[in-house]
Amino acid sequence: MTDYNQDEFLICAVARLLDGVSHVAVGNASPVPGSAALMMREVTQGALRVSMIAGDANNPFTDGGRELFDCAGQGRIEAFFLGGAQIDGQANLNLVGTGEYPHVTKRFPGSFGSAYMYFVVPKVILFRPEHTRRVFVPKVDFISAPGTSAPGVYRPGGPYALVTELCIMMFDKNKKRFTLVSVHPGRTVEEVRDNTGFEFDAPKKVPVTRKPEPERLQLLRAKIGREIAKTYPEFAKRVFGAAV
Amino acid sequence: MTDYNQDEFLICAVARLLDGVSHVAVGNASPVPGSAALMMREVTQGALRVSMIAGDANNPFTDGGRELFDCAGQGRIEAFFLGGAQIDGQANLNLVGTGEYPHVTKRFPGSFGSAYMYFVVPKVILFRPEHTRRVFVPKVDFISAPGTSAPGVYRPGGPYALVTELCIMMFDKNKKRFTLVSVHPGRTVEEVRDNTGFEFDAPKKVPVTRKPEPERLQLLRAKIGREIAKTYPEFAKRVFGAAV
Amino acid sequence: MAFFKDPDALVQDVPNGALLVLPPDYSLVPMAAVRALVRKRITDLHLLFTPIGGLAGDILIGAGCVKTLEAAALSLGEAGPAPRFSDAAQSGAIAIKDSTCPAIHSALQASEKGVPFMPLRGVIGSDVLANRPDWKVIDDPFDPEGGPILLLPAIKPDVALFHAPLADSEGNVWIGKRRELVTMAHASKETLVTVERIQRPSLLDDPTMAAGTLPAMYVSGIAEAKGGCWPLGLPGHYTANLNAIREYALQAKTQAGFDAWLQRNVIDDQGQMAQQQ
Amino acid sequence: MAFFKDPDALVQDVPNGALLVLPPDYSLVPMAAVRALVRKRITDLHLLFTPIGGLAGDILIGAGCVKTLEAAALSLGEAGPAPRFSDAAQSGAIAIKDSTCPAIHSALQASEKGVPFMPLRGVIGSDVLANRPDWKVIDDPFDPEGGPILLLPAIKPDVALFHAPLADSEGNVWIGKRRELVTMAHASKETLVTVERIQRPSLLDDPTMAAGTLPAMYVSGIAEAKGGCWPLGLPGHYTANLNAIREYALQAKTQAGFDAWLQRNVIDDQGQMAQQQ
Repeated sequence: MTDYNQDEFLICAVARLLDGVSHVAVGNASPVPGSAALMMREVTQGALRVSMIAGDANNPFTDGGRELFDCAGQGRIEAFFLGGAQIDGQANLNLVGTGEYPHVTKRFPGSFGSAYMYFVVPKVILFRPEHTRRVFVPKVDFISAPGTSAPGVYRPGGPYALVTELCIMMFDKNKKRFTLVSVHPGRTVEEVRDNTGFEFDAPKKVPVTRKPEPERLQLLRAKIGREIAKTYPEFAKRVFGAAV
Repeated sequence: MTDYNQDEFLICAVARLLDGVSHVAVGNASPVPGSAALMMREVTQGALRVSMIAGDANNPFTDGGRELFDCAGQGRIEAFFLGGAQIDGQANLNLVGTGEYPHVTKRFPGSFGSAYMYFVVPKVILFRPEHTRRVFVPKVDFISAPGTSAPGVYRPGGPYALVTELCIMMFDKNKKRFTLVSVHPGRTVEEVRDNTGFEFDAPKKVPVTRKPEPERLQLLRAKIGREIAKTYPEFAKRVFGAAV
Repeated sequence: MAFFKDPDALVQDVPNGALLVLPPDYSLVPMAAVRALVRKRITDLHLLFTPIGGLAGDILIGAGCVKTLEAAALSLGEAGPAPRFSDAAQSGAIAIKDSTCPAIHSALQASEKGVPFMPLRGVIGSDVLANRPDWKVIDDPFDPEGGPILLLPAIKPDVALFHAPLADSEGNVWIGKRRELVTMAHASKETLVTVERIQRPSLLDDPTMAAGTLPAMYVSGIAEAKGGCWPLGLPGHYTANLNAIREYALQAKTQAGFDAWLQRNVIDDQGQMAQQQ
Repeated sequence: MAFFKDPDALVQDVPNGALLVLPPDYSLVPMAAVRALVRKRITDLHLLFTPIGGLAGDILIGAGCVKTLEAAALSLGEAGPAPRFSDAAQSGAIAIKDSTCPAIHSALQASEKGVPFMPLRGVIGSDVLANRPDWKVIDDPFDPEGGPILLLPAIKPDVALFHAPLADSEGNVWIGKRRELVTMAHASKETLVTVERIQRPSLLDDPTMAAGTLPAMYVSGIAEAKGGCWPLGLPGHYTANLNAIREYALQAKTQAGFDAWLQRNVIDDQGQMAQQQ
């Protein structure tokens, strides 16, 4: 039980960020956040409500594609996950393209609901495993969703934390900066700095991200693998293998 | 077949106003307009679409109470029926109360959807059997829905005709006045004037409203009575009696 | 989401002064729960109908539970005018925010969508608008001529209350095509529901039922109440008892008659009225 | 409402230059009808997704049918980026109106409700907004501080096109819980639907089915197309064929590869592709 793979590690890291949350929604193509959410639902004995958008399993929505956004606008969704082809130090997200829009050099799928969810969901967790200077840039080429807003703009929501393959950062809305709070086992602060294109704060001594809790790892393999397989069968097979 | 009752007469009078209409909606508590609409659907072999709001029969709406209004706002409803505790010569409707609002001397149920439907449905037929100076007043005490609007106000809809126990009037939007177009058999223009509190236009010689067409009367009794009974059983029993 | 033993327990925590939203008489009216509200002697309600009221509204007004009423209309339908409402309007005993059907639908949709207002066509030039200082008319920013358009502020009820045919043990509620109930629940802080029955299997597991299901995340409390719409009807289950409603309309013509009716049918009844169906 | 013999007949009158709205890949995508549009060599489409596009969009773009695209995103999901879309965006071959999911839902709801615009929270400060000269930000008239709020103009598509499991002989269409299709139909001038099958009894006569039914008054044309979503899935009927989609993603990496794929799977296919499921 002390052995774990990268996905299991990240699932447990994300799960801790959901501590105390009452309702988390999980968007499309989010197997790791989805597994973390389903695990925390189990850990909290259902005190955490999980609403998956993808597929029919654990998907409570019955009012069409708009319901996720309406629900978030009503203030009923406390946590959500976003990513970004580029993310900068002010937590601006680019999901559209690099280069000078509209003349993009590399086009990505598009902003999805980020330009809205980032404003209305209190705890948006940025999940972006690839930790490189290609992703974490000084300034995004296109702001799909801004990390912060001017005073007077309605904004109950925004960035909460960032989880990558190297570390966890938390976002400070007042300072408009990320703070490195832990580096994953075997990684170093230097490695994080080398691979991050923006400045961030860090304590003098940066803790190591906790390894997966054994009882959670067990739960994950025994039960959550089967549950996430309903939405992401290939992911479940790859990560939890024979256990599913 | 030359004998007919008052309701049958009014049904046939209203039905003629639906000539050429493609979609009529029928609100609550409207058995005579509803019968006229269902009869015309039969006469036109379904070219007239009839959407009833009351009950489940002939009620196609599945998107909740708002759908009637959304549908009208989309321009999909060509004709609708309204009434009024008071109606004045500019076709203003009062469904709220007499006296100085909010200190009403006599309170009526309320404006329902009139303040909206009157603006967006091209042919609103005012159906108000009681033809008295109590109803047809010089000026309504409360405007639930105005008969006309200032230039610049979005208004594809408005009053089309008025059917009472005495006569039929058509409304002229430009002149903002009613014109008497026919008096019912046995009634006179003087009787209409005596019982109308507002001025209206009239041709020198006012025609008599056509009696029910025999083939329509037959259709009504043979088939429409049964159909309207699904929505208004007591009305159908009273008007079409044993035939239903 | 919690299950309660009966309608009285379900509504016990609805506070005096709450903004309460109820369905129209053609929908799923929670009559048993409304009688429970009267029995708990709730007061100062701000009562909203989506968008027109009937028997439930007249009873709450007659019983002195209502401070303000917002509706597009209130009547007993085929049984005629609503006597306690008419009296209260004429005496000024309650404050009335006269509205029009789509304005209420849109104002609830504004809360559903988390926006501060919704535009609506029509209404301009009416005395409905003239008496609503909370509504605003602006020049349409998308109209080159700048024609006027009405904006309605969002309405966010404290409590939505309705009856439904079926719930499941997860708290999902089947409302069929009565989607004004979905919007009411989305727009409200709390939603309380009485149901004919509660089944174990999840409504969401059946794609046919899921299409007409309000998910549990919008539902605060559920209580079983067989005949919960009675004497109004529940399509597919029971029809309205027109005689009972006409009897009410007759009795309630005077406050004394209403009071006697209330004592007999609501206060003494202790929730048993519905069983008479 | 008219019935057509197949998807090719159904779409025959969709004009070049139409504003066409399609569902997202998680809904009921009319792949058979999209192939029929390609076969009729439609051009200059203004293509809108409610709110994100996938395979259907990439094929229409690759086949040169699209002039402008409005969507919150376009990708092949698990099969990766949409290659023809990416190329067209990078080369500037199509004009793209980048949006965000709730903006498209709201703009369609504006048409559904017959209002000229709808407000939306968020979006302010984004480059999505900066690149949408058709959107307006006003001071919220209901906010005492006058904070800014976004207004989205109504979008009224010429044609909505989707696939559904079931229709009836009156032209009612069962869409289940996929209510974005209802809003698409309400908002559009014409709605064309392919279905797995057509039944005689009215869907509206069954209260359970009625809850998930789009009434015939919004439907212009229906054609039967078994496997009409294929190679995408139709929940409860067939799952997506991921291999076929991955094969497409691979072939379509170049325009030449796409052209060959199109010739083989769409042009030569004459509507038979779906039968392979």
